[in-house]
Amino acid sequence: MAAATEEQTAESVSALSTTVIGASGYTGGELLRLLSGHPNFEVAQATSREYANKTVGSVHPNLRGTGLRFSEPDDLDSVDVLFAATPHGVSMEHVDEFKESADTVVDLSADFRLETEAEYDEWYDGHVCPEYLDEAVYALPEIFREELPGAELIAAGGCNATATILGLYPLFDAGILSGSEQIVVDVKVGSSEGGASPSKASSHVERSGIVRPYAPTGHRHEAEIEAILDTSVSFTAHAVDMVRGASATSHVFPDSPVSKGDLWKAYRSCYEEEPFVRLVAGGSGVYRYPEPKAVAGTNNAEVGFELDPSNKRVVVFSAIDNLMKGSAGQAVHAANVALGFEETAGLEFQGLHPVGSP
Amino acid sequence: MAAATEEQTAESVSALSTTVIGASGYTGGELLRLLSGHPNFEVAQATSREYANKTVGSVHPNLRGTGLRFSEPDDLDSVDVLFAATPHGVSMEHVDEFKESADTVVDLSADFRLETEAEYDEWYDGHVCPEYLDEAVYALPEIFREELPGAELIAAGGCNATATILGLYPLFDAGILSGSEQIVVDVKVGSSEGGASPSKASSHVERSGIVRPYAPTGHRHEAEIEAILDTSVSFTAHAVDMVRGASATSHVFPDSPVSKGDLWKAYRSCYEEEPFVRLVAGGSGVYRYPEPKAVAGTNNAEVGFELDPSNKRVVVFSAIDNLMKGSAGQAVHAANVALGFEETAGLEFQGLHPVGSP
Amino acid sequence: MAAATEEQTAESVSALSTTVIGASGYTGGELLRLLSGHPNFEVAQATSREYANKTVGSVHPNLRGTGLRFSEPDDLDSVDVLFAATPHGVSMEHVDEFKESADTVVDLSADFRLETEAEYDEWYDGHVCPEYLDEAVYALPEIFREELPGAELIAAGGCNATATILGLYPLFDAGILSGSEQIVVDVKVGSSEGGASPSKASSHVERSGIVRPYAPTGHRHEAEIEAILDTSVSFTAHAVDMVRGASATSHVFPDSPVSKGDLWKAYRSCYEEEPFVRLVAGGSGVYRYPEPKAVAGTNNAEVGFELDPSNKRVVVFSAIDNLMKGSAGQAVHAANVALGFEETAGLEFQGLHPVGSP
Amino acid sequence: MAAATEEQTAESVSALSTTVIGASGYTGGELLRLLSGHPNFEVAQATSREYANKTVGSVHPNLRGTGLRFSEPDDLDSVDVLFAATPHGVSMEHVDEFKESADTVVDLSADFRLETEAEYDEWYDGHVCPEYLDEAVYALPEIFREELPGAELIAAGGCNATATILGLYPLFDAGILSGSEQIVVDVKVGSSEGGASPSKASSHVERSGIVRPYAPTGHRHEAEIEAILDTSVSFTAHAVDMVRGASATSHVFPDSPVSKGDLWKAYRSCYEEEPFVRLVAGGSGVYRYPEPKAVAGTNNAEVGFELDPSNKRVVVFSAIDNLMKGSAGQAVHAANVALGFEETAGLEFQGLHPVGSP
Amino acid sequence: MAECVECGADVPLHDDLESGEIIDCATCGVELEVIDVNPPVLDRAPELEEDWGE
Amino acid sequence: MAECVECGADVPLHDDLESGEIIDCATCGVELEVIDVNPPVLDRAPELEEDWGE
Ligand SMILES: NC(=O)c1ccc[n+]([C@@H]2O[C@H](COP(=O)([O-])OP(=O)(O)OC[C@H]3O[C@@H](n4cnc5c(N)ncnc54)[C@H](OP(=O)(O)O)[C@@H]3O)[C@@H](O)[C@H]2O)c1
Ligand SMILES: NC(=O)c1ccc[n+]([C@@H]2O[C@H](COP(=O)([O-])OP(=O)(O)OC[C@H]3O[C@@H](n4cnc5c(N)ncnc54)[C@H](OP(=O)(O)O)[C@@H]3O)[C@@H](O)[C@H]2O)c1
Ligand SMILES: NC(=O)c1ccc[n+]([C@@H]2O[C@H](COP(=O)([O-])OP(=O)(O)OC[C@H]3O[C@@H](n4cnc5c(N)ncnc54)[C@H](OP(=O)(O)O)[C@@H]3O)[C@@H](O)[C@H]2O)c1
Ligand SMILES: NC(=O)c1ccc[n+]([C@@H]2O[C@H](COP(=O)([O-])OP(=O)(O)OC[C@H]3O[C@@H](n4cnc5c(N)ncnc54)[C@H](OP(=O)(O)O)[C@@H]3O)[C@@H](O)[C@H]2O)c1
Ligand SMILES: [Zn+2]
Ligand SMILES: [Zn+2]
Repeated sequence: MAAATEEQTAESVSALSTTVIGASGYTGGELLRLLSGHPNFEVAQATSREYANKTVGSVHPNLRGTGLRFSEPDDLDSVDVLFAATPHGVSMEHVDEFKESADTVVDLSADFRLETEAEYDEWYDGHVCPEYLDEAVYALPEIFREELPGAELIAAGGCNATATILGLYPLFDAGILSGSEQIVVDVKVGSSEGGASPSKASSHVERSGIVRPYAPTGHRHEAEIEAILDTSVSFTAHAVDMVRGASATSHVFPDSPVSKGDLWKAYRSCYEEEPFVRLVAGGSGVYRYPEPKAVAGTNNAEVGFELDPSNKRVVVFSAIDNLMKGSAGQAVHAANVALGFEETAGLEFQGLHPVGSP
Repeated sequence: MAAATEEQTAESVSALSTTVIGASGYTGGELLRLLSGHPNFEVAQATSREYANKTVGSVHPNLRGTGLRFSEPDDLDSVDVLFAATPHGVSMEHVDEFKESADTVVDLSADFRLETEAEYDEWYDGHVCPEYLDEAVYALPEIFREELPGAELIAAGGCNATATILGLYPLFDAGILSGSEQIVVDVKVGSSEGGASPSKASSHVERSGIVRPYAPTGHRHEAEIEAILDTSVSFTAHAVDMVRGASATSHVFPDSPVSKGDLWKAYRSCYEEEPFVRLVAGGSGVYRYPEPKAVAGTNNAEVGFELDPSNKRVVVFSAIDNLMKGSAGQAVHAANVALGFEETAGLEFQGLHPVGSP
Repeated sequence: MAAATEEQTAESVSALSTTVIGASGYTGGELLRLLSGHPNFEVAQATSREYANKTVGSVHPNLRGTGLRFSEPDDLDSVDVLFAATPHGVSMEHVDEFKESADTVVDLSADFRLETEAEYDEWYDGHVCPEYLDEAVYALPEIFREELPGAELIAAGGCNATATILGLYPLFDAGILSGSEQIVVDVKVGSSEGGASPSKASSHVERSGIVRPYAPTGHRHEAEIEAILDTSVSFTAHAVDMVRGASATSHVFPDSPVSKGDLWKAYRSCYEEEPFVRLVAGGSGVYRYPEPKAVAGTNNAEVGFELDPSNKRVVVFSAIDNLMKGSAGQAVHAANVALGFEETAGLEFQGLHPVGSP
Repeated sequence: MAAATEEQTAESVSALSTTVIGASGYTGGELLRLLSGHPNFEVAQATSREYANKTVGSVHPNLRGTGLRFSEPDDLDSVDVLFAATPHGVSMEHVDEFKESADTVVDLSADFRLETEAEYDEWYDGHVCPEYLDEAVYALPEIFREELPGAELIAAGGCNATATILGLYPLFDAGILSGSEQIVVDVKVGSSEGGASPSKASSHVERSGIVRPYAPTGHRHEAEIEAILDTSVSFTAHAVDMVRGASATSHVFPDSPVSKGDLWKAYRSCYEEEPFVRLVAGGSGVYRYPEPKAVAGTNNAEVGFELDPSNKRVVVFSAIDNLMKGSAGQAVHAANVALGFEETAGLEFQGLHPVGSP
Repeated sequence: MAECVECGADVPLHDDLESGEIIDCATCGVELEVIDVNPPVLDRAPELEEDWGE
Repeated sequence: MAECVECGADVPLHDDLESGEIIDCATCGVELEVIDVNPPVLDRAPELEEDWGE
């Protein structure tokens, strides 16, 4: 852990105070965990309507040690940074309050991910403050690192969008894809993607052991993917039996033939220096391609590929933890970049092996 | 159960004797279960080298009631029908013995699924008795029902191939696809596909909670799919956390626009009368598209589809139990057709709800 | 399947009509499955308030084939037999209607399991028709076979109680236990025990991968166990990651030393002739003691034991499928006995191997 | 994270070099993870016979970042501390080499846990260097904290023993139990307890969804429990469907009546100051008693209890991660104490929520 | 500050405590109802018995 | 130091390299066989095709 020097520096300039809105939810709980282990942040407020006044440990057993209690979301303290982890539609209703109570607002919902009101309307239900769409910066630092420093409104990406974009981006960057090709994206996701409200389909009984097409077509994350990569995609999502994890398999057909060497070059040139992207493509042993369980609990993305010589197909695999790289981790990473902290601060956990289905 | 009349008739003509080769394996165990509950068959011999002389219940706990014991495979009795459930390469070495000891041979391996020696060599390792390739009938009754009656050598299909073929076949049959289109097949499979030999990758520890690309390209079942549908496919298989089940999601792009009505017509025309195919496409509740757990333990295939208006994509879902419709059940179904029995005899189990991950 | 003769006889006397109350629930769905495959019953009505008029297949995907639709529970036809699969408290409110509409009523709830109003009040919330408590016969045929024929009100046992009683009964029957000894019962159960209503604790996210003490003390099934075995028990239940299954491990300390031979004698004398009890105690291979997954989907109970020489402890294991032997299967078995049908009619399914977590 | 000051201090006195023997195994992999994130240690050598020369990331995907490669175990460098994570029987063969190459040896196997040769012979197979049994200190700091500083041979406890001992210890410490009472311990464990060698029983297919009695009586960890608590226990272990985790439910019957207050006093007095023990007994929400998944990946133990007024039983629950508090974490914790480091150094990870089956 | 009736630990109380309010003890997690505020009196909150439906 | 034939990354080589030895590339993980030692030449190691048995 070479981080000691930065950490110490960080502590000497004293930690920034933060509020987490929606702290009783899944991504909100992850934010609490990450921020309370982060040298540059400290949690001042964690809101929940349902659990107000109860300890955060009563909802998130891993946080039992801390004395922190939930408070009502309509009673916000002044803080340095506010993270909102609420269902889409909530942040846009409250963004003015949020911005008043904090210098930097990081939103985990879809409310500020798209660039135009028209796009939002097409995929969601009508935007109440489209004037912020332009200001907001999409969080993903691998692509938007230059735009983040100083940003005051940051929109963390969607989990499936993040997985897909990280897999495909190097092919566009290297000119292997131009945007006119057929792209099929077949995604497999865990149950924590659905958030903390119970339903029949998400009960243990009905959701165990499944391979369930839950978004055969028309998944809303297509909007983000198409906006960022400037291409259309054929997107299908399946729910499978894991809790954390999103795995995107993209099948693409470049117009000109590519070699394994071309692919390695494209991916290494984008990601070799990235602290949170690991290239996994072939090799030996049990873990030869990206898998969600190899990154569970971490902010890492695994990205890899294989070449199908018979028909010029490239298959791209990418795997993330939807609650980390796919939301809370990406949000903290982006906040680190925006505020000038060490990029990996608070995000050092490397994951477990062996591990079941985290 | 309207089957009583047939059953009774069947019993009065006395059951056919059968041998199961490889009866200690997964598909072999399923054959034992199916045949011992079948009105027209009775199990005379169940072979295993490793467990010879032990009761079948010592390996398959669901068969504890029966007194049957394994015998060595090199000591075959004369029977009416022989089922071989051995790894590929074994049946072709022994097919002459098999045919000598039984009038009808049903092989569950890949040894007799392809039509030419060249195809076999391309995907496998060299064939020792290519002269039987032409004689052998591919089992899948939904497609080869006419060729099965009287067949003496039947090759049950591969599980992933079966799932894929059942999903795509109606599109070819209706002329919606011609064979020149791009077809992406993204398959998710359970651990019983790997057979009963332990390995590091298939241990509970390493295989729990996974979405693991295990055949990114070049899966051998492509050979069967391409041979039967006369098209090439871009095929990728993922291992997921279930024991039984194969689920194929096929993304296809017809040259001419199709409507939902066209699709329903194509699928109903192929499968409406099929006893083992259920069309599941939309609807309400938790189970709206095909899922392996809805067919686990049964010989049913669920087939469904969705239309992506934005880009003319049709997404086809098909789900089977790899050990049933994907091997042992298909084998018994084909034997029923070949020998003139009630098609559903021995295959009436309808599956469970609720059910976890069978 | 030697059952053909009985089946045929049965069909010639025409099947009894049945109503299932609470047919959209888990045990209700199992009743539908069992009764529709049963030669002596046919389902006339399946009630649900929430899903009235929808097909039963929209809730239970394994029953998609049948055309049956749910109806409202307040509009009951006259039938031969009524099965009630509702939460406790419902049947006692409606038992007069039930008895009016059917000659035989089989209730799966706790409403008529205990013998006295006082016992019910102690463990539940006050009984509205205690006059039926005496009339009702506890279903478990292994113990109450003699009392079932002709019974008009039958109370199927609790799942955990059934597992525990089946394990301990032979020790009492053989005089190895007298009722004054310390008995610790440590139970592990699957998620389908909780019924079909969703809750936070039973969501896939929160309930996956758990070993969760959900009834550390004071579980209501103690009442049944203590009433039937005439002993007190120290009972604790844990929720574990399976959907179907209840496994009871009973640790007992006989006053006088016992041998393995004594134990085998006790268990064989009770269960050797029982069609649904399998003794599994030691042996070889993977499955050496009772396990829920070896009986999943079946009406079988596995019962076994081990002797701890060091301290005179006998450990008794028993495993059932909570939805079968633990409720719907036991109910059908008891109805078979009560109505003079073949005991195993409709209950022939032997379970699967391999199988994941059914 | 208040640890920054210590960490910095630690780094300035330069980290101790360590060797991990058996580093390709499960506990060995955890040691590598913990030591490489530890401010006072750095990994000099990681041995494996099977994977010598390969990167540790090829076996442990979470360690892909590091460049470290396995080396042969017969070629040991001189280091400060050696951790041995090999099957029992290996360390005692090599302990002289180990002690020669390192000042402090921490062994994770059972070889040095017991105090006398006789005990070892009774439960294991004969000891080759009984002279070290007396010198070795049992690691568990909650009980042996005073004996650890300066220890040169430390024996990390067995996972099931650790869970059991942590649960029962306060009852002995407070005099609620004396050692003459009946104690039933019913343990549920995950698949990683079995180590990394594949076998039929531990395959995903056979081990999924199970509640399997794997040690009905006579489990070797009884030896440790009985030695440390000075009592005999009736111990039974079940394998359940999780990868990490050991959960011990102890049913005890104190001679004199106790109150909830007595119990809280006993447990708080032992554990209130302990950094790695959390009392969880009742409360609200989903997580009311100790559960393995609430501590998975961490060095925490959850301990709790419930009182059964009806029969004077106390039920004690304790839950740990077998690879952490049950082995590698306990080993590092003990090394921290032995060497005078911050107790929690390298062990700060608080676990995840939500989490599946880690 | 008040004492938890379940486990005896100190329970910190916030300023605008109201009678009838429910808080959970950070040590044992039990839900406590504020019976009185001046001086503060806590008691175990009546619990909704969670039934697993068997 | 040699170049991985699969991904082009640098592969550090240890001193007593022997012909026939198998090492894995730390970047792409591929198994490389030492074909020659002086100068070092690596090639993809022949792979045991892992068959999932279908
Ligand atoms: N889960 C994922 O994998 C994932 C990945 C990427 C992005 N996201 C996005 O992150 C956001 C949160 O997702 P989640 O999965 O964490 O959801 P969740 O578990 O359902 O949590 C939502 C939280 O928001 C609070 N909340 C709901 N409505 C509110 C309102 N009107 N005002 C104030 N608070 C409100 C809820 O608490 P109370 O009701 O107690 O106030 C709860 O704490 C969503 O926008 C989601 O799309 C999620
Ligand atoms: N599993 C599936 O989902 C699936 C689906 C479709 C098709 N298939 C095909 O079905 C066949 C069997 O698969 P499986 O999964 O059941 O495999 P398995 O569990 O590994 O069983 C193979 C059986 O064959 C026996 N055997 C192996 N080598 C033999 C030999 N040289 N001579 C005689 N017996 C031999 C083995 O028993 P002893 O070693 O004791 O003799 C064992 O009983 C394979 O060809 C497979 O491709 C499987
Ligand atoms: N699950 C087990 O393992 C198990 C084992 C042994 C015994 N049991 C007992 O079996 C009974 C059913 O359990 P379950 O698990 O099947 O429960 P469940 O899945 O919750 O189903 C309950 C059914 O009852 C119906 N219902 C509820 N309240 C009703 C009312 N007031 N009037 C009419 N219908 C009503 C519900 O449907 P609508 O709301 O649509 O009407 C639903 O179909 C319970 O008494 C349970 O204790 C269960
Ligand atoms: N797993 C648990 O939950 C747990 C908990 C508490 C204690 N323990 C104890 O910790 C120890 C390790 O358990 P584990 O689960 O990590 O086992 P494991 O996964 O099987 O690993 C054992 C390791 O030891 C190496 N090894 C085996 N025999 C050796 C020998 N003769 N000389 C040198 N190295 C040898 C193996 O690697 P190579 O073959 O490549 O050399 C492997 O790396 C055992 O004593 C176990 O009882 C385990
Ligand atoms: Zn308290
Ligand atoms: Zn490389």
